[in-house]
Amino acid sequence: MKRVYAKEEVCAGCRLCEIWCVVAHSKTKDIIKAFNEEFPRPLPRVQVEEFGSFSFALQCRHCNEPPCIEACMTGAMHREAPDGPVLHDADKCVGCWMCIMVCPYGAIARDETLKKIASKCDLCYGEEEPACVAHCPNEALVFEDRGE
Amino acid sequence: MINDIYREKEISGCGLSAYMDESGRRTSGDDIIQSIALLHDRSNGLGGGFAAYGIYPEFPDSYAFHLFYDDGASQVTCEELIHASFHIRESGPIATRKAFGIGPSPIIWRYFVDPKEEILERAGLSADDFVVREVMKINKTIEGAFVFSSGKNMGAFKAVGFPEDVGDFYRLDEYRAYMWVAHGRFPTNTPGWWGGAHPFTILDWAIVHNGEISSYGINKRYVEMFGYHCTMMTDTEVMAYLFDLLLRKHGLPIETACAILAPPFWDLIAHMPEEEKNYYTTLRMVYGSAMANGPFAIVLGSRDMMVALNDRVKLRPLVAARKGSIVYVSSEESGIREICPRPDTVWMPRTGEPVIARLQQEAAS
Amino acid sequence: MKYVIIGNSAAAIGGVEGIRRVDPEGEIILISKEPYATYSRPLISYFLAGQVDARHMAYRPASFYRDTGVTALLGREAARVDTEASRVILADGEAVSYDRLLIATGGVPFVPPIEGADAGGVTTFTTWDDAKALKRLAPSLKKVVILGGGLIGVKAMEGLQAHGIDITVVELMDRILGLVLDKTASGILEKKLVQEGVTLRKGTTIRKIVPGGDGKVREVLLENGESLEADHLIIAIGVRPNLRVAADTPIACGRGILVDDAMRTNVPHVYAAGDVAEATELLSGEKRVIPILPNAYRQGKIAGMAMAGQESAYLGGLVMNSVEVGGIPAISAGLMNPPEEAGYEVKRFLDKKNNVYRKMVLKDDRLIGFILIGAVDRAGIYTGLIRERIDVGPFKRRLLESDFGVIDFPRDLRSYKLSTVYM
Amino acid sequence: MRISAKGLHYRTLNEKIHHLVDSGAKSLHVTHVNGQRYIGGGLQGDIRLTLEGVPGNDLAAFMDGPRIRVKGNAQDGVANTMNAGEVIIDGNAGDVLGYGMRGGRVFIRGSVGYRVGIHMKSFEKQVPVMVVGGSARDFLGEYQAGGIILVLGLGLAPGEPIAGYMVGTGMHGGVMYVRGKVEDWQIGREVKIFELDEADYKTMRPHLRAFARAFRLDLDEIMAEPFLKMIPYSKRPYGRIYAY
Amino acid sequence: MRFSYLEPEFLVERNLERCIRCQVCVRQCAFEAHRYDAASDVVTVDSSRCVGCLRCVTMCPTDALIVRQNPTTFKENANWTGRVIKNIYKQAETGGVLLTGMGNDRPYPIYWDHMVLNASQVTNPSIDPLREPMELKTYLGRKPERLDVSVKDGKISLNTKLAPQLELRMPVVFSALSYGAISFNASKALASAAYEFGTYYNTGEGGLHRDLYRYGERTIVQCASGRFGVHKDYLQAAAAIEIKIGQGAKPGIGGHLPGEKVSREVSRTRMIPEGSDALSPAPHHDIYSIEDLRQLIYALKEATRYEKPVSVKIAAVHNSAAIASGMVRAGADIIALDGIRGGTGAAPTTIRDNVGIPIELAIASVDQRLREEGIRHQASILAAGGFRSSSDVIKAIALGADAVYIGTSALVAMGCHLCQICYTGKCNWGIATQDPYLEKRLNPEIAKERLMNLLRAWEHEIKEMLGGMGINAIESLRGNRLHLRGVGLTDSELEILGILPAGR
Repeated sequence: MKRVYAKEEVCAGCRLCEIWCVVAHSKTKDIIKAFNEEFPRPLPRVQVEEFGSFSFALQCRHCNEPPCIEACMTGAMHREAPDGPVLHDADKCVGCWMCIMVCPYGAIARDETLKKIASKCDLCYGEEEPACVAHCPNEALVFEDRGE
Repeated sequence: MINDIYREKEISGCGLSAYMDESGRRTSGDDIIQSIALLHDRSNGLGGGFAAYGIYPEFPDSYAFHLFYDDGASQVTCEELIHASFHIRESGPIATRKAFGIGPSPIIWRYFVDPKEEILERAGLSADDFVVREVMKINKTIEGAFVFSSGKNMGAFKAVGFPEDVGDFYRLDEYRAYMWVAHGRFPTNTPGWWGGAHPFTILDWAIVHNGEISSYGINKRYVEMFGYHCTMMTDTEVMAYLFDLLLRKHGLPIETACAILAPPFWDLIAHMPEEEKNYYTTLRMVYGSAMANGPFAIVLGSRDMMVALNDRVKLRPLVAARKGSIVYVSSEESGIREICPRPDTVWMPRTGEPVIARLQQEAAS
Repeated sequence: MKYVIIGNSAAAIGGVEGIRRVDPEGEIILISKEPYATYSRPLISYFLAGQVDARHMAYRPASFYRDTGVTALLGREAARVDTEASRVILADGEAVSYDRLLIATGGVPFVPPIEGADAGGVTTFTTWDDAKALKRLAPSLKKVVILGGGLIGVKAMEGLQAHGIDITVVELMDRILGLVLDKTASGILEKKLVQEGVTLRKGTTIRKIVPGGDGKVREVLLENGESLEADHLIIAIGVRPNLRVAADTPIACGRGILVDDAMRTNVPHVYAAGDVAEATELLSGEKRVIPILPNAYRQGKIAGMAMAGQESAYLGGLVMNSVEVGGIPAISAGLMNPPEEAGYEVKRFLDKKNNVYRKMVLKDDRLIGFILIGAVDRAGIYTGLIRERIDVGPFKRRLLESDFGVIDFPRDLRSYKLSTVYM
Repeated sequence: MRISAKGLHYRTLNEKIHHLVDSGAKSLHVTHVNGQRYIGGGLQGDIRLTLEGVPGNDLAAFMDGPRIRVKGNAQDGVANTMNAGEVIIDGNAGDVLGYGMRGGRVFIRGSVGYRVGIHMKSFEKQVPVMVVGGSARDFLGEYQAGGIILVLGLGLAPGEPIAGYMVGTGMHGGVMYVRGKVEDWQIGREVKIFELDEADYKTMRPHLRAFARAFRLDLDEIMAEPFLKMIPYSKRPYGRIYAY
Repeated sequence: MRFSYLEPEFLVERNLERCIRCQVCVRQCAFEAHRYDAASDVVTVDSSRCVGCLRCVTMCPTDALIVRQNPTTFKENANWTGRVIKNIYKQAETGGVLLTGMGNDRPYPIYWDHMVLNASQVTNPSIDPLREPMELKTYLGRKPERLDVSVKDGKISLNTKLAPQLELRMPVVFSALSYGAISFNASKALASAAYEFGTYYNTGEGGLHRDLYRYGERTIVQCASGRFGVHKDYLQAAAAIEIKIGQGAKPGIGGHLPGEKVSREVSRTRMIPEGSDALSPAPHHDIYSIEDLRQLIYALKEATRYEKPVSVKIAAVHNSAAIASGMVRAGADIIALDGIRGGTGAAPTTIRDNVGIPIELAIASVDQRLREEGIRHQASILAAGGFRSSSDVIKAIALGADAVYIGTSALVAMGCHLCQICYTGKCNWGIATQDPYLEKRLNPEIAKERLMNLLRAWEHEIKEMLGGMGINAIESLRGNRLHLRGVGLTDSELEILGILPAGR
């Protein structure tokens, strides 16, 4: 399946991926409104990890055998198709953090802004290209099928 | 005439080799050709030349003029001028042979001349000064004529080609001299002019030079104040005039002349004893415009002396050696070893420290 | 191929999904004692608390059995397995034959032999029915005693707290959640519980249950001599593998049904998974029962795939738990209370003010256990380090940092992680 | 194997040497060398060359491994940008010896010319070493960025200085040891003269031992005279001349 | 630091209505001109730190930033301009040499802009390069004066063996940009673009990083005065070797890579210790004269057994023609000339702005001189120094160059914004830096594509212009000055350029 891959050697650490992720998951989808008018605003589902000069953007890897789905006690974590993205049903989630406990990438966040739920990348499900990839100025994020 | 500033200075590098037998014993040109041939790679075939001292014992007191003529017309014009000012003791073509790599040659003529006394008196000049004036006049005003040697009992031989071929062309194996100076040239510009080869000579001075004088512009303007005309736009020419000025006109000893051309740094002067300090300080103050800046190694020949000198920071190579009464200098030690495999001593002269060979008095007389 | 699955929780569902990944055609029959379509067992405390309604109890969508082509025999109990004849005998006498059998019967609550335990108002808390019953009673309850400060007890307590009931937890160990936390971690949570009005009795247990006139519990007497008034008692000491169907069969059992790394029992075509199974434990390599949901699902899936002919090795289960007490999240995994002996390296970070605590247990530069209290956000990274037995030597000084992440991995590992997909 | 260089142009001689080396020769003795340039230029491998006579300029330029013994004097540009190997010269050597030399060693029994050891540098395990038996002229160790230069002043004429002017000017790495007197005004502004400590002797000793062995000299006699050491003030001699 | 009299050079203006406080600008400015004030949740600007690189403007997702020249002016003075006054302040405050990066920015005449090209009308046909062959292939290297061909039994055989040559798909080569002055990613982009496109790049005096050896056949390695990274394998790996004598941006002076740019990788590539200054002396200390140049040329030829052309690069100066002639005679196979507008990572401003001559005049005089001396065929002319467009290139070819080196254009293609602070090592575009945090900003893949796009675009434009002149092979334009005319040039400029005024 097509996934987002990060190339840390060219990640500029600008965090535009996080910013555009927020926009993509905002109500208005307008960057200025999303940041200046929407409260609370969604959490970015991609996170730039940074240490010294190193950085890269990390989000859900949409594993083939997702530990989060295995560990999810409510069935909120799920896949709609065997090669589809790992999605999260906020309605079903009770915030038990089992997914957080097992995600080896630390790619799931606690979103407690409205209701205690997990927050993760949905590959901008339905869009041709995830917002983070589309807006990465340095092609440090690529969306491609590596046959995995 | 175009102003000089629009003319470009010729730039060249080279190899050089020379020796002098202080005893006055004369040897054929074979050795010097062999020595400069070894330094083949230091030249590029666009100029080679020699100066030889003691070669004309039959006319020891006449000025031996060597001239290039482009054509017969220039020879006629020039000879008129020579006739007007000099008694020609003898004249004729300089003997040459066909040699590898030497192209079509100009007319090469030799004259043994004495200045006419009455003209000297009218001009109020010494014979040497008069000769300098006349040589400059020919070189500057007569199209197609060029005096490339004008000393007594010595001569310069030069051409476009590698020096070993030039030596062969002029049949230098048939001359015998107590001092030989050779030069292989690596000009950076147009070939084709024989007069551009080294050595450059004026009167008895013959000079070969390796390097480029960055101070050329001011050195030239300095000697021009004393009546020299730099017609050839070469570093060598200006060096020759500087020597002529300092040694002949200003009467300075050769050591002083060398110290003017390649003076010590102020730092070194500061650590000298008081008297020396004063001497060098004064030299630099008075003769600043005569300092030759930039890389050079030169060999200066004159009737009784051979001087080799390096620039003040040793930017060009120079090696010296002595074997008995013979003093050798060359750009490379191999150039000396080629003709003197086992010298008594070999040394590398210091910056600004001249290598001087002097003809012994009895030999000179 | 005909598959039969006994059970209807995570392991059983994992089994269905495992089979279907390999074999979209074969017949699957699922037998469950409980009458409900598969529901999330851990959600019963949320149900009790009223945070989750019946509709949201579903572990899988309503169309699950239809979508996966499963014949679900709900409310029908499997009584025993006839391995000779390859069939399952139901309590109602019906026999269901199988080509492949998965036993995923889970666990049963353990009720110790306490005097008076047969009194009314003494229940356990492991099924939806338990939760439903308790939820019905809740408005009438004033004081509830919970025996056991482990995960089930704490869950029950949380469920009941929502109803404004006075709760006392009786725990034999010196701390609550003793098996999954250490003293410091438990201390943080206990302090919070006490603030919220929960009464804790530690280092003691119930000696006797005293019923009232109505035959229902009225008072419990503790070993320490104390007497606690109670109108309900929940026994939450733990669960044990439900081995009933394996009884009197050649299926080898220890504490649970012994399985290999493909979840095979010693009897051909019979598999077991989940809380009933005794499978390899990751760190020790020994067989252990680890009754937690992620293990159950994975074992079920591995079993299902193996049953359908595609074997994938089980790397071993890992003890891990995520629990939240009084709004403070806590996650732990692996060996969090190493023995005193040498060879273990323990790193701790404590921020009492903000209820943040991190503890890492290492051996030979491998992470083997951790506890996170408060800031649990990227706990899975540690779990992954344990699971994959990664040499943390090069970055172990960073383990406790609040911004520890994949970025701290050595470059090769990091690029491997970023350029490949997990499993 | 013996070959005569008499009358050979350098290109012919060097092609001959390359050819012999390519066909497996490990040791070559070249007689009648006089002025042939680039001997050993770019040569690699474990090869020994003995040269009788005066080899031409750029002896051992870009050389990477071979060992050369010169039975005679050498001219300018010896060991230019040499990477590894050894050059031992029984006589004197000319100017710009060891320019940009990065490894290997050069021993000169006699004296050397101007700008010797210029821009010598070291890199990782490569530390070039140059030992001069006699004296060195101006600009010794100019721009020196690494490596070790030793000047011993053996057999100097009375009053003959062991080193010239501007010693170590622009030096920003490595070390120079001089067995004799160098005045402050003789050295570049980037270097400073120090006394030696034990570590220095430890550094020098193996090289001096090898030098003494190469020329059959008495090591103790060499070590008996006092040395002084010159090292740069900083690795950044020109770090402060700009207006940022 | 004491109070400075220097006013900010730029003003950074932030549109607060558009600013979303995402802090991309804060993270992207290596000069810390932007700062986030968490307490009041605003991003503030310190304009005095701005160098005008426009990184923040480009990266701002809401176009909330504008960077402008500071409009504040000194009192009008034709002599004492603001630039002059500011330089004096700077020097009075530091006592240092003014440093700059990139090429000369003074308004010297650009002769390219005073030359126009010819096109066919009526008397001969122009050619449509889209449909007809249009050859730009160029070979650099020494050519013999004549060929020796013999006929035996009716079979013609060629007896002359040509000296080694460089084959260019079109006459544009990436000029010397050393790893150290530029980042590894920038080097890699140049190397891979040259490799894929079919031209060459030049290592400068930065050595050859081991990861770039695979582009060796498209690499010109430099041997400069500091001899950094020069060893047998380095020479062997390359397609050609260039002896760098001088550089247009700083004729007559050496280079100096400050220690802080000598990272571990740079150190390994240059083969010098980490963190030490890399000083390239002004001269090669084995070249003080023309015959010494010959000595080094042949030392390199000997070391590589005459398998690689040797180029010699000089800054264009007054007597370039004479020097070039000497270089050819000294054995140089390629003469690289770098004009006064040539770029650099660091040069004293006064040198950059005042030394050297424009490349147009140098090409014209060198080409003319070599022809007069009959040695033009012995070496190719590779011209450098501020080539900005395909028309500059084609005019250079018409004047007499064989090919041109592009440096600044290549950097601009990669993202350089010409803020001229390369010497600080803090290039916000990841080009002129060794800071690993900044270096990553240049994605070598993207940069390679951009470089190749530029070359493709120029290639196409050159073909169009050639076609217009009715020429279908670049060699027919090379040195063909009849296709050039001057506009607004003096008689002596026309004479030096060897072209007629437009209209004649």
